Amino acid sequence: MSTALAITILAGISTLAMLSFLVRENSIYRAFEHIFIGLSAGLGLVVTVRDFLYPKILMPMFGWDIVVFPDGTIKDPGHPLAWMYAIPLAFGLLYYTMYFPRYSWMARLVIGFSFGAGGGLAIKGFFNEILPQVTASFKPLVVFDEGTIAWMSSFNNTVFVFTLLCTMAYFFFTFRRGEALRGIAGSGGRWLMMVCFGAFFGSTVMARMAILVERLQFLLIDWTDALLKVVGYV
Amino acid sequence: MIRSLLRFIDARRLIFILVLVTLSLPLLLRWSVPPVRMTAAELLFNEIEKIPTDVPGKIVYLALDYGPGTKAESGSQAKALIEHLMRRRIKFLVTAQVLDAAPIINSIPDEVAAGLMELYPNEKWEYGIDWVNMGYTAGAGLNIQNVAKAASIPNFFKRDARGNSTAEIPLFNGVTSIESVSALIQITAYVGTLESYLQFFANEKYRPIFLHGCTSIATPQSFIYLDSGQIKGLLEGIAGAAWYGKLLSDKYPDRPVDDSVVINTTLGVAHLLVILLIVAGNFVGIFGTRASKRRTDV
Amino acid sequence: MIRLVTFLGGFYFFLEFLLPTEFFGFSFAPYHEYITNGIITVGVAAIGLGLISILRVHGTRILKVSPGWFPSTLLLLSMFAMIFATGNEAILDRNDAKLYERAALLREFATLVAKDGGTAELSAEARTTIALEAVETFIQELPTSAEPEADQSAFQELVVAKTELQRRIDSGSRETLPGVNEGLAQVATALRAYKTTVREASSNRKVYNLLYQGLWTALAAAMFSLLGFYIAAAAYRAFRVRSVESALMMGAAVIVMLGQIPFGVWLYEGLPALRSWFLSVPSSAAFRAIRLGAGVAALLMAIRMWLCLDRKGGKA
Amino acid sequence: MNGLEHATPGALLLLAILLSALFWPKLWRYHRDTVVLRRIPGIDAIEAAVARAAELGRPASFTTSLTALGPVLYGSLGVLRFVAQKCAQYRNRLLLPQSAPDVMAVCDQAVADSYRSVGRLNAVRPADTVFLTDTQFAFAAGYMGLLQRENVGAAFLFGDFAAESLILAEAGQAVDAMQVAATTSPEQVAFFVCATDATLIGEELFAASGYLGRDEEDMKALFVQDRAKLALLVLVIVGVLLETGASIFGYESGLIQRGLQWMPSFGGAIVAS
Repeated sequence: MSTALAITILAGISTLAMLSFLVRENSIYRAFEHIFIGLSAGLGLVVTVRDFLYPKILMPMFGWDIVVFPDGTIKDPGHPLAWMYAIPLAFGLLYYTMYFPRYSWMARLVIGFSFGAGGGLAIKGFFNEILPQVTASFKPLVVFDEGTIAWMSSFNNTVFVFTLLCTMAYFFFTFRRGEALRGIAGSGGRWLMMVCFGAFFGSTVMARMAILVERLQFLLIDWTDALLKVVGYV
Repeated sequence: MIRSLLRFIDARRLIFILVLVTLSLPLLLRWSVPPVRMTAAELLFNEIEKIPTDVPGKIVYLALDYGPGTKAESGSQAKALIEHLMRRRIKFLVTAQVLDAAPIINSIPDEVAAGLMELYPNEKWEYGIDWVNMGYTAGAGLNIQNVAKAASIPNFFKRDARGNSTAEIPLFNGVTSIESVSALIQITAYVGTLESYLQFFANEKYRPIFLHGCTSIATPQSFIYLDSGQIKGLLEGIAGAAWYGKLLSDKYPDRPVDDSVVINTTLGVAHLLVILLIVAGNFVGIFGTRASKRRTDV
Repeated sequence: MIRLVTFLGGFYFFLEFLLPTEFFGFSFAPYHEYITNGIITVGVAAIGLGLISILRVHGTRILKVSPGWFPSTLLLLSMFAMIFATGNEAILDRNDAKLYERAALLREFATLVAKDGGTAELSAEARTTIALEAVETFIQELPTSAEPEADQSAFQELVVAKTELQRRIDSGSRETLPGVNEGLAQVATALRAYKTTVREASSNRKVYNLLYQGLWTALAAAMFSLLGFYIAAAAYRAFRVRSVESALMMGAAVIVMLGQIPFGVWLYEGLPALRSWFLSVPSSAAFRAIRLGAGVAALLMAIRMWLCLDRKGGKA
Repeated sequence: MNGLEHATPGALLLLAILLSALFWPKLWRYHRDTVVLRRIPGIDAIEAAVARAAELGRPASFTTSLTALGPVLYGSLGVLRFVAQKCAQYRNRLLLPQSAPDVMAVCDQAVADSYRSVGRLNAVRPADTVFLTDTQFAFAAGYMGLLQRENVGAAFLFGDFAAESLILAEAGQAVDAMQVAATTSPEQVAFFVCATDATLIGEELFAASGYLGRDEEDMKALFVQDRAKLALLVLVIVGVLLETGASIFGYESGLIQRGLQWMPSFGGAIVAS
């Protein structure tokens, strides 16, 4: 049987195994679940090495990226300081001290470092991602179109801003006594949020069902065809 | 035996069975209800109709940026559009900026061509003459910018996804820079991929017309671009694809019922089922045969 | 100590953000990629932890033959199979790539010599001979016999290109270098085409495809499709009119759903437009509000992480 | 406007305002007694869930799904510590399905610390930290299986989630576990609301650990978070008013954007955002 056919058959079996969970957790599901995890773990490992560790770190570190012409003239000298990658690599290896209680404090160093880096990045992230969204919400409540008020877009902007403010107000946790207004705005915001969640749920139904339909098509048409082929084949 | 079975099929499993059945039936019976009229899709159709076929050295740049996950929605769109291009003998190159699209863009035109040649045995659609696959190219916006700025698109790509050098591909005869691209058609399930084309796929003098197909979730954002005229036509999810198929069938009556209409119907049924379930849930809730498990609390 | 290291961890990114792209002639730009890679490396170094954990949990389970030993065996087997198949593919890719790069380098060198002849140390002739010899050795290393399962015609093309190139070398001089260059180009193309067919037919590729397409992709897609069932179940359970909130949620959901299916317009033509409005105006506003709030909270959390301001949270 | 790659005076000013409450609480007239907390139902559910699991004698589970090392994870860790402490006190197991090695290390540390803090460090079971994988749906598959086989009584889902959210939540539903979810990704909240018993929306995730602790420091943290948000709210209002004015009186719009992007040139280099 051809590889393509084998793949289709196997894919169908895998699909059914996963869907069988809907009936109840069973040994077949369990088997394929573990296979799935195993494959992913293996894949992740190789991909990390193939796409990052080898080309970006090891090659420059050991100068494997230096290119020389046949007559000995150097085309690409690589980076002189690339060997310094050894430092973060060694530092990262401290993670493994967590298995030795006596030295596990070293692991805390790395973890601390990683958190620091995460924090530093996030600060930049705020200005890079959140800030544009802030400024993008500066919508004029009244929009003019050749001198006349464009009612629709004005209305939309107003609703937009109102929803935005109410929802933001909902997320105030602390307040001084007698700030009732914020409470009212808050509950309003909560209702608007619910509308938004409902709407999003509705629109997601399409995407999810589309995926299911695609799988069913595969099972009912492609896979059954493949099976018939095999039967005819044997 | 039967009683134990009934006990086994609780509300939850019953729902699963219902979903399975209600989705499988329309698929198997190829049941199709007439799709809803989609004006945005008609705009797209007319744009394709407008593209001249007699001018040599003109191609359509077809970017399919979706993975297996949205085959039902984006895939149907791609099939319909490719069929239209092939029927009108408009030469096109297909490419992708997301990796999971790589196998798809390789197979889809072949499938469509095979279907057409089955329908018209004495006509022929060939790779390299009617279409060519440039494969997946990394670098997203940056790469797109390079294509747009390249003096010659074939030279820029050098080799197609099947390893032949572009110099030997007949389709590229007379194709030079982006000015040879009459239209860009981008079908995606990923946020930001259209934006990278809108930003970068043009040079100082020329910008091809942009046509776009998106998943139903993304329609609101895409409509913004349609209103602003940045895109000249839009396929909205499966519904758009279905209406496009209808338009094709109107123009080519010998065309068999295509998947998109069936899928569209199936999805419609699925939605009705979900709505039905909501209603049923409320009945159960009110007439408390089995009161809801615990109060869901935000 | 930990405080200090943590601070250092974030310091670079903060500085990089703080300083403009160019600050009195100094700029991070050339180093940025390297430093970022370095910091990523620290995290990547932990990759073994996952492997160790897996081997520990499942290894012991297998050795002790305790319940679930069989799935665990499958897990380890499939993991190693995937590592082997994918790794092997990667290595083969690398080796092929090396050949192509070699050809490209030779071409570049040929053009170089043809253009500006000799250097301080070497005369034009010497360099020419070096170039030609290099090409010669390159030809020697090319496959001499076709792999049985590969595409024979592709191999024939390669042979043709090879002999042509050989001819050009034999009558090679600095003037004919461009011709040699051209020949190299043809060889490279033919080589790539041939190699592709070899790889396609290789048993390793077959195994890889089985694992990757037959199992991995299919399993992922199947899991994804479970959502179709679950979303229905969730709808049945959750959208019960208990309060204004759940009523609003349900109403919005139903309108949007009706707005995106053919049957919807039978009830009311305006539904699609209404759906689009719901999604683009109130929804996006509320989403943005949530994002903004979370963003600010994250910013503060980031600062506290970076400066170790609190005893709680993830103090390492 | 595009994001800012590098700081501008305007951006720094904004940063200073947002952080002012953190470094000079007095500036915002902070005083512990004046702070009243709004009730967040989800918070109370956390403790209830742990207790329920203990009563039923079924293990609890805490997952951050695919959340990477960063503020969101940091925020969730506070809750993880609380849950771990309670589990230690109730002598109950706590399962930690993990997706990323470095995150796993962090969570292990956190759990170990909290067990130590109640003097039961020896009760930590390394085997309960289950490393699955960082692939979205493979992780989901593993999680489903784990919850079923261990018959989990309480499940906590904290962090960033994507499409897998509903799968994880339904896995809990299937074993009738009491679930508390918290996510900063609004797209997923809807599904958690539908499938879990309590959902913390957006920044409530960051506030959660504060609510659980309720000591001086927590109060301050919450206060700071709120004041920063208040500043942002005001900024939005001002921005909207300016734009409205611009469209009515026709002066040029986008003043704030330009203010934020304005950059003096250092060493002759003009810097655009």
